[in-house]
Amino acid sequence: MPAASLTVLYFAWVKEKVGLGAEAVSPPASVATVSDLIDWLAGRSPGHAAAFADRKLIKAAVDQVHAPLSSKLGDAREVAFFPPVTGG
Amino acid sequence: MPAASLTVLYFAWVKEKVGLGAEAVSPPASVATVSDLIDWLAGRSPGHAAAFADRKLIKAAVDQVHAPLSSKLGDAREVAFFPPVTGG
Amino acid sequence: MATIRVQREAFDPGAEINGFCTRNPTSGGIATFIGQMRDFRGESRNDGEVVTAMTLEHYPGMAESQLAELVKEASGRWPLDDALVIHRIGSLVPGEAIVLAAVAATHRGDAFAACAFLMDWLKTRAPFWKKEATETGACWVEAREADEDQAAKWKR
Amino acid sequence: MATIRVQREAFDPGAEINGFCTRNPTSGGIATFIGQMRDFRGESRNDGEVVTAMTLEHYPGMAESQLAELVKEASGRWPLDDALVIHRIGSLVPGEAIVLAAVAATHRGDAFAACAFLMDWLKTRAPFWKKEATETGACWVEAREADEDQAAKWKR
Repeated sequence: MPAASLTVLYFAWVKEKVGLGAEAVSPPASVATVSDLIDWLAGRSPGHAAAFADRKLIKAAVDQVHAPLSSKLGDAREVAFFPPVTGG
Repeated sequence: MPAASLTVLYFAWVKEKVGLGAEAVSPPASVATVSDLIDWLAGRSPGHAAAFADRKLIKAAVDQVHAPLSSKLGDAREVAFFPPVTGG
Repeated sequence: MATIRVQREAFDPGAEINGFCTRNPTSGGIATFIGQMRDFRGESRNDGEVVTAMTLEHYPGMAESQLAELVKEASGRWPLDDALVIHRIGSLVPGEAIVLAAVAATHRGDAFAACAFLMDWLKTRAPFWKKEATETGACWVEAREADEDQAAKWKR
Repeated sequence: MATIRVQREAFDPGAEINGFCTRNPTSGGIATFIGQMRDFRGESRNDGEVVTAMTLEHYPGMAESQLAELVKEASGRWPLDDALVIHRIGSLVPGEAIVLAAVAATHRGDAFAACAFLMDWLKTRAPFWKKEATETGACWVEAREADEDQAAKWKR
């Protein structure tokens, strides 16, 4: 079974460190949670590793809804990573 | 000793019942508090009596500062009577 | 700091707020409140009588000094950059602004609290009285007990 | 009801507030908040670096849906007549409005509470990120712990 394609988005300094704003990835079936996805993404490049070095600073959204890093990915189609928001 | 002259002001329905907005009065020395002044003013006309019939509805200011009816008049120069305020 | 105006002329809330913002460019947060004249009496348009006009009476001198007093009290309670209160008197028609309160501060929490405080105290302490005209006659608006409760909340 | 706008163009807070008032003539109370871009970093102009420009990044789609979600939550908590939230993205210069929140209600207590709630939740939930440019370079603004505390106040 081919791994499903997932859109991963990065914002603010996470985007700057990763070096791109979006990528389509196909993580292995063992990647079940947002946290697993971070572990897996961190291995893709030194930029990814730098962005995810301190995950206390990382927030995530699954299909555009805020999600704790422990959230299951399920059949998510879009996962975003970003620092705590600073709008308003 | 002649009684000191005091300006008494009326607002809103108190003014309408009394029939005038301001008057200069010279209450006797026995009028020591705002409450005493109400008693004394109430005897001046049927309009005054009607205005002060239910003093639970009456608020007062002495020299433009809110004052409970028990306040001493002291050397006040201006006393105002009005219903609870409804601005804003 | 602080501007207090009691005036017969209608005012433009948006223009006043823009002017206030421009005068306070270094304030991160501006909280404002606009009280509008409604065209009905009571809680909703359905159960209230239609109000066609309003007259606002005030105690000249004390109205201004009480508003200044409220602003002074607010400034003592919260770190504010500036405050503005405009209150209409005389004849108003539905849709017109009766009152505008604006507060500028570094932090939005202070701006919100001070603006709400100003309005709560204004409602129970500033000597203004509303008379509403309806088809069946004119009637002085009665003070709301809820206003006393809201003002009491800030006592200390 | 409710208007949510996320836009690159500058907006006129006063004109927006006047339009909001006009659209809600039967609302007795309109509470608003304007967040302005300051020209310094930190708590005061004296101890902070001069900020010359700001860039606001957002998460397209989620920014709008989160703002709509906040307004929906506010409407469930307080009886509101209408709400408006405008948030800038892209490049801003000092003095410009970053955000406007406006709430219309029959009672001012509801309008104030809902407006403060909207801002507190917006600050911690709406996906926007500020980057400030100073003479020494550009820097992402860090989230303030106080914002988390203020947002937590509304949890239930």
